[in-house]
Amino acid sequence: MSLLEVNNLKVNFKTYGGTVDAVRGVSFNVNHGETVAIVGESGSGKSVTVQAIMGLIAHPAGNVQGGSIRFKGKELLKLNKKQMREIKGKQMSMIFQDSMTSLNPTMQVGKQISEGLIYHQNVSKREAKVRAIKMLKEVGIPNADKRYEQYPHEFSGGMRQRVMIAIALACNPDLLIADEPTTALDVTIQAQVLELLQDIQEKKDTSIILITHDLGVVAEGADKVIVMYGGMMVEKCSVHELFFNPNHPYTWGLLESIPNVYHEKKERLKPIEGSPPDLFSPPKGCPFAPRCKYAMNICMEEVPDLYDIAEGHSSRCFLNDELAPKIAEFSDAEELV
Amino acid sequence: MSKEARELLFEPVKQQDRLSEKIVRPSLSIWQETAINILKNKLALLGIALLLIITFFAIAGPSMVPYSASEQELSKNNLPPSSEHWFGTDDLGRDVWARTWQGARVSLTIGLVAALLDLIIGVTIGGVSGYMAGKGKKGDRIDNILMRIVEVLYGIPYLLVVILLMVIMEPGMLTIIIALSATGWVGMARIVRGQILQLKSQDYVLAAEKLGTSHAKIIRKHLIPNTMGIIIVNLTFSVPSAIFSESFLSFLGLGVQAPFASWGTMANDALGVVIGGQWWRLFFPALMISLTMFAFNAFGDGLQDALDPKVRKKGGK
Amino acid sequence: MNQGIIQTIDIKKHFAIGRQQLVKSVDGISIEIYQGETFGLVGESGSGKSTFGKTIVGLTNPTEGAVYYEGSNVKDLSKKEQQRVNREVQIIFQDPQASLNPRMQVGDIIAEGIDAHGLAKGKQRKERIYDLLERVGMNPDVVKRYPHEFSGGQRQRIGIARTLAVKPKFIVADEPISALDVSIQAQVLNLLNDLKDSEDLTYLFIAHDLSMVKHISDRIGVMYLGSMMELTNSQKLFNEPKHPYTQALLSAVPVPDPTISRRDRIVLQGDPPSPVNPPNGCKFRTRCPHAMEICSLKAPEWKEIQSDHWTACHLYS
Amino acid sequence: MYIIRRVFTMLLTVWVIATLTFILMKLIPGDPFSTEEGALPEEALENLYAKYGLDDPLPIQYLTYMKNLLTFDLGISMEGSGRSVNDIIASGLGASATLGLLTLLIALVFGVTLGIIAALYHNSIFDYTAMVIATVGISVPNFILAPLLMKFLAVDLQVFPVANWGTWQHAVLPSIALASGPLAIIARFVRSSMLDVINQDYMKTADAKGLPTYRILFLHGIRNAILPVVSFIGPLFVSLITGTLVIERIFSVPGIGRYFVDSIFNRDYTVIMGTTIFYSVILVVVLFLIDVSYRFIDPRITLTSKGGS
Amino acid sequence: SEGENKSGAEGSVKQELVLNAGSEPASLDPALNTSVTSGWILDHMYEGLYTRDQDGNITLGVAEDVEVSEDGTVYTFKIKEDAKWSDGSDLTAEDFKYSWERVLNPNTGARFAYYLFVIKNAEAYNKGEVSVDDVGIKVINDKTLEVTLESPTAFLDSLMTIWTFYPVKKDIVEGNENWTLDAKNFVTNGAFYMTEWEHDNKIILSKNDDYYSQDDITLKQITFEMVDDATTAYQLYQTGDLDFISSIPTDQLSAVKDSDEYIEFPYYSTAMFIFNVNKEPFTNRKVRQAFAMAVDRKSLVENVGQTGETPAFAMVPPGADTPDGDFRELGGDYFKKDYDQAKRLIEEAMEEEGWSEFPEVTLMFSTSDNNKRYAEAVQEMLKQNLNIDLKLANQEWNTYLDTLGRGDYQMGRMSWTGLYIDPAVNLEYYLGTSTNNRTGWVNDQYDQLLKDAQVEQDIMKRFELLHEAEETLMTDLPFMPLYFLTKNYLTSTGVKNVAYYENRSPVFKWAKKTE
Ligand SMILES: Nc1ncnc2c1ncn2[C@@H]1O[C@H](COP(=O)(O)OP(=O)(O)OP(=O)(O)O)[C@@H](O)[C@H]1O
Ligand SMILES: Nc1ncnc2c1ncn2[C@@H]1O[C@H](COP(=O)(O)OP(=O)(O)OP(=O)(O)O)[C@@H](O)[C@H]1O
Ligand SMILES: [Mg+2]
Ligand SMILES: [Mg+2]
Repeated sequence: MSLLEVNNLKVNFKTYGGTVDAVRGVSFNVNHGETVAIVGESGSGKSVTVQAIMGLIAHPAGNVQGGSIRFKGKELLKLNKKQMREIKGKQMSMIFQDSMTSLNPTMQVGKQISEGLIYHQNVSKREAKVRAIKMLKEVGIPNADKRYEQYPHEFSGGMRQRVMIAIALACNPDLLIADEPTTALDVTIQAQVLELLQDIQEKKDTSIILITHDLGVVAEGADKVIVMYGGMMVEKCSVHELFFNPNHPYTWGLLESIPNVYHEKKERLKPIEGSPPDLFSPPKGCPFAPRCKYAMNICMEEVPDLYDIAEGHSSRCFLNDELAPKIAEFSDAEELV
Repeated sequence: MSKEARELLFEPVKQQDRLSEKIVRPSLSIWQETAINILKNKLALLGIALLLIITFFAIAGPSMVPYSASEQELSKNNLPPSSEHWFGTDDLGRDVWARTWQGARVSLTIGLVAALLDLIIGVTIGGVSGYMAGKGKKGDRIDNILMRIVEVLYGIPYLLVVILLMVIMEPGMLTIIIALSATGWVGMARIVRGQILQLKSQDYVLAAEKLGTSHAKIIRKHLIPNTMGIIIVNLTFSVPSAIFSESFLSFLGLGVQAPFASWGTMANDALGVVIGGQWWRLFFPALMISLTMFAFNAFGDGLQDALDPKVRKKGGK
Repeated sequence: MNQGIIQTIDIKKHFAIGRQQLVKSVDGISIEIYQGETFGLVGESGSGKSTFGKTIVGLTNPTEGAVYYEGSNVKDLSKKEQQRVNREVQIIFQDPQASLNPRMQVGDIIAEGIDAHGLAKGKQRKERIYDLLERVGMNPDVVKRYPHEFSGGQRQRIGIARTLAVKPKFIVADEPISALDVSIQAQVLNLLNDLKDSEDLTYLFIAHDLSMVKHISDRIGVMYLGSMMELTNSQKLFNEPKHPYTQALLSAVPVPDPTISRRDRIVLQGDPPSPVNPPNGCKFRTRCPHAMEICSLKAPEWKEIQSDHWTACHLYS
Repeated sequence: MYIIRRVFTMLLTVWVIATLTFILMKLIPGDPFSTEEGALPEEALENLYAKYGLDDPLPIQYLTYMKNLLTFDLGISMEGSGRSVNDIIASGLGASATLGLLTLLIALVFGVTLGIIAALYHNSIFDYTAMVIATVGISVPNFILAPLLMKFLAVDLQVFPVANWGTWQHAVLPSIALASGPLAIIARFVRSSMLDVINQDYMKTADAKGLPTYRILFLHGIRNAILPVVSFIGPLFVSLITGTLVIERIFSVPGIGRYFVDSIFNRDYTVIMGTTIFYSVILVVVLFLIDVSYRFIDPRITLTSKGGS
Repeated sequence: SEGENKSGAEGSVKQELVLNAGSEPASLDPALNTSVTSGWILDHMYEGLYTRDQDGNITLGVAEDVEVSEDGTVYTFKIKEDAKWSDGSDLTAEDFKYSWERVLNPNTGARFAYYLFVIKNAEAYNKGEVSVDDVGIKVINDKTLEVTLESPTAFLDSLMTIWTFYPVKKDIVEGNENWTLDAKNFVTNGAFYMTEWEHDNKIILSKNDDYYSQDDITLKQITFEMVDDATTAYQLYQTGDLDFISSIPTDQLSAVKDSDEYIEFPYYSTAMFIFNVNKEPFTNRKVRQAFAMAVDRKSLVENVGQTGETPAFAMVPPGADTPDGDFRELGGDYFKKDYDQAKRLIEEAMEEEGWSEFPEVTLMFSTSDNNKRYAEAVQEMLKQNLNIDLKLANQEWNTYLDTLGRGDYQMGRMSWTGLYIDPAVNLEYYLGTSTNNRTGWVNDQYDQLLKDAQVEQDIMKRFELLHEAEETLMTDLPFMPLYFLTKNYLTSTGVKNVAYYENRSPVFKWAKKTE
């Protein structure tokens, strides 16, 4: 049994402007000790997906419309607040994307770490403080005793992000959801943090869901990858497949956008043309179709199903249909090296 | 579906069909949007409707009965509500209905004027003070001076000011307004200042400063709008408190003189009957004050939601 | 490259925390940024990059040291001149969400600088807004929408448009792309590059993603614990990094290729020291694989070891 | 250094208030010796003026007063009782302050709770109920509420004593009557700013830690939403602990509230000055503390340019 | 006497009463006090040479006997042998001399010193013109006091019941400048002495066992609460926390009027509107008369006042006894309600003065709910009966007095209570030299009549002069009387033997509780 099984998750938000279908059917599972990366367009529903798993979708505006989320066999969507509290923070914790606003500006940073410990692990205040300071040190924050007492606005962007990580790691969760945990970190600290995550993963068999834009991080740390676009999961595969056998045109676009440190030439970057879909009135067909170089008539009309490409690799693209014209395979992969 | 048709579906699309990106939301100015959002907010509508009804009666109410607000019939005093006197009569045999609606004119005017004063003087002083605090020596000084003025106004016994006004001015609406404007706004000023102190470290304020936006404009465009919720809440309080201040001032001789009534003076006059049987003399003016307050509150809440683009998007049902 | 548009002389910025303790966020940086270049700034998180950037644009006053703009000390300029400098030296904030007033419409946000400096009015103003939006690749229809209705990348572009509106000459871009997905990162970088050419801009570009920094920068500076460690053109920095910290930094760059994971990284030993009491001598010595005796005795000199290649390390003295 | 400067400005403020009050007080007509029983003959008045030093020219009176003030001598009431102002304040402050603090406590505890509930269940029946309670609390002023409470709870149900002072039961009704308004205002303020706070990301973070709702609201929410309440509470606190005329009168509480008003009606100059100075000293100190507390509540707030670096 | 033969049941009743003094007494120094409520407490603590018995008749108090000289200017008082202070010491003539001279001493600043001006050289001493030795108060021996008056004073007995004539003990007064601030400093010579004073809260008096007629005193203790608010006091009365209240909320009156706890008692006081005879339109006497006639006083007291006031058509209230009967009854009404006549008078006046339009009139009153109600009612009456639009304006008391004093008014409300009962007290209000006369009306004939009355030794003649004076006043009408006041009280059914007076609060000296 997987630690986490997400099936056909749908989330929408009711607003004056209409209903936003932020997540439109996402399914994946996370095994023990496994790292699943989620990549994709900004606004594609990555954060909403993981927030739904944590039970953080704000009612009544936000609604988990359907699907199921099973954690250790328990259906999370059916749990009440109190049962959910037993899981949140303790067995499952989350590093939030925006460390700037996700820390309480009026609470000492250290307290924000230790409060979860006090609540979940029943440790004394003093003990919690000791452990919180240790956590701060582990994520590479110097002078941790002093920093414990400081407020978020006195921290640099990267330090705040590390505080978020410390909060999430404090209670040794079974599942760690990391929503862009290293965007504000320099590479050495990023490496340190990623190593820390891996250490914990190895020691405690922790599973990780890792949302990131940095394909380098994906390449180094993830086992499986989910690619999202317009609220949908467009591709799901192993890391190796992502880089060597990407199937979805959006994934191609992503990979093409990356500049390479080891390239001498200063060419123009190649972003994907056009802009992401308006989620108030999402396109009828494939969400990526309007920007897709290979779009076909059907792409504008119907949402493609997931096509199985290989073992553990599926893709939501009509190009895989037998009727579709054959496109020259995405060929830049080697170029990356 | 035929095979051909199906194959056709798999033809690549032409370029021009593709750029489907368009903005579906109509473009509205802030005010249009606010107005629409208020109209979408049931609570705000309720507030507006109530205010309209009260205003309507304030205008037409007194003439709906054959008695004037000042006409006495001493032998018919303290009568309970009946088909003859809808709201009963008071201790001098005057028709409470007529007096209630005639009093509405005074009280509503005073309430609105007070709210306006609060908004204009209080918000400005509070805004400037809060924003300038910490802006160098000069800024500190401005904040310091303004806040000391506020303190002085708090500190000087209001009654002395009122008595002085009584000596130098004719009683009447204008005098009341002057008396209210002397100190009515200080609470607002302090609250706004507190909010602005908290807000001004936001990045968007820094950004505006960097772009060279003037202090006044930063206060007006960035800080005040973002503290509007609290300002609105505070404004809704200034209405009833002004209504009662008016009755206090009138009692002292500053305000509208008898036989003209206001809700405040009616409530005041009827205080003694709270425990007596003549509930109607207190009940109706108090009810009107409560309804007005409720209307302002409801409208205020709606306005607060309507002014906040985020809440607006999240939207109440 | 022509003359330096910005020059910093021994800039220091210390924050007081608690009683008598100082965080030496920036601890003596002297660099020159040339007209028309993109100066990349990388370094350990918390090493003072943002603080340095804010000091250059005048959002915070340096504790010590001076900033020269186009050859003259900004402090010594006349009020009017300072205003001009203030306009010409701009910053793009790290967090676009926080730097856009949630209650203002995009059009007004962009026009903020235009209005502040009276650069255009009426129809002209409108045209300028449209023009700016187009220039950052956005649909002019969005002027009436609110910041939270946009994706991160779009918000960042709104921020850029707002900055461009005042016709700056020098822009500090503080991690402008770190929150964006790669595709949008690419869009923004392209945009910045295009603008640099069309508007004759100079950038100080702060980022962590070395591949992006390398892509956009002409020269790159590396910071560690409030001090500059190495500075040279981007090719050289990546090809022959001199300072041990730079070497460690480069070795840690993750590569988007699963087959070459776990390369030989230079893993830095020990904990990062605190800017409250940084190590004496060379600040990096506590974690430096090549640390020597002298490193703890004497702070290495900041000097040009090759033409256009500066570093502060005893290995090269 | 900052503290010294602040203390100096505080003293200055009190001095300005005292001086302006002195001027105003002398500007208004009347003197302390007119009685309801009829006008006094000239001679009698002259004797009284001499006794209380009112025959000196105004500047001299002012200087004498200020000089005495330096020795904390607030003078003697001119009503004829011979009570010193210090004594009047000292003997009434206990009751007034007790009542004031109790009131504040009630207003804060219930106001904040009500506000949080309203915000938490925004636009639901709870929100509306809280709004109605707040509306009533504000539009029914305490001078109407007080007799009602007295009638129902004291006379009819005999749960609490009608009036007077002594036991804790005596304090219940007056503090409820006094608290209703502030309670309502606090509730509305908390609701309004809490609505903002609840939508903030850090509330989600707290939720994600699996903390119970009350902890999230009270530990994370309140501190970020309390600022307007704190701003509001300063002057309220001062006016509460220095006594409130109406409620003290209605419930016959032996506080100092009435002296603030009666002294003016009676032209009891020394008591006017004394109560005003007493009030303003507390005022400036409390407002200063409120200013200081801003920083503790929200560490991002800088009040002076000296604050940051 | 009755007090001694208590039955068993009566004995078990605690002889303690709780009364309401309204507010903290401004001063309980008899020399300084000016307020009636403080005077009420003082009445229970002190006793003068004259006092009143249970029925309100003036009798000798601590004086046993008084001899009046032939010319009526020298009074020799013999003080009761057993008159003592509450500390057991003897009450002596010296005590009175000391107390009265203290009142007159300019440094004391006694506001009511002028009540003592009937004593020879008292006024001069108070003005600092002569020395204290010239004042006509002489100690003959320990228990004999000789008082020389300026001129014969027929109402001296009545006058001397005022608290200003109460004795205070020298060593106490001299011993502590602030002796009136603390209960334990009070040494009194009346039926009670003070045992506790919680400022702004309550005063407790206990029976004085050294009082010369202590056998007549049943009560052990009287507590004066200080409940300011009439409604609250009423509620406290309802719950039994107060045994007696003297101010019943108007709106409660109808509810209690029929109960046997309710007592209405005339009060020696006149409520009136005074006219400024120097300001149009009241420069014309006909206007003043017309105004007086156009008000329906009966309707006013029945519907507005509701407390049993009597309509007033003259200045002197009922209650002043003369050998022929009540002064008021003898004098009768000087005018009556007559709307037609009033209208006619106005027309005539307008013609005489050449007004094409009746001048605007503002009625001023000092701030109070009751004053406002009356003013509003009169406003409406004048509107209906004379078609005159009266404007109303009120001012806070001190400002009001100032405004009136400056003559900056047309018509104002005043009331006047005689501190002792004598028609002269009321009529002197309108003396040309009176500081209270703010009407600007000066009539030499009137002044002369009153002057004559003051020195007139023949009581009958004196009252004649006073009647004549009142007639003069009422012909000119510089004011219009409204009503004579009435006090109403609620006294617990169990409380007996309360003495109700016409110009003072009831005295509970002889009261006892039976249930
Ligand atoms: N509370 C909400 N109300 C309305 N719409 C929402 C809400 N939260 C998220 N959305 C919308 O849902 C969509 C998905 O958002 P989400 O935060 O999951 O994106 P993301 O993939 O995490 O993007 P990024 O990489 O920029 O973080 C967005 O279009 C967003 O506007
Ligand atoms: N307002 C402040 N008060 C106290 N310390 C501060 C303040 N602002 C910044 N600092 C401290 O200054 C140091 C440098 O911060 P800065 O934000 O410049 O780092 P940075 O290089 O931008 O890091 P990052 O890459 O993580 O954003 C940090 O140690 C930080 O804690
Ligand atoms: Mg996200
Ligand atoms: Mg930074």
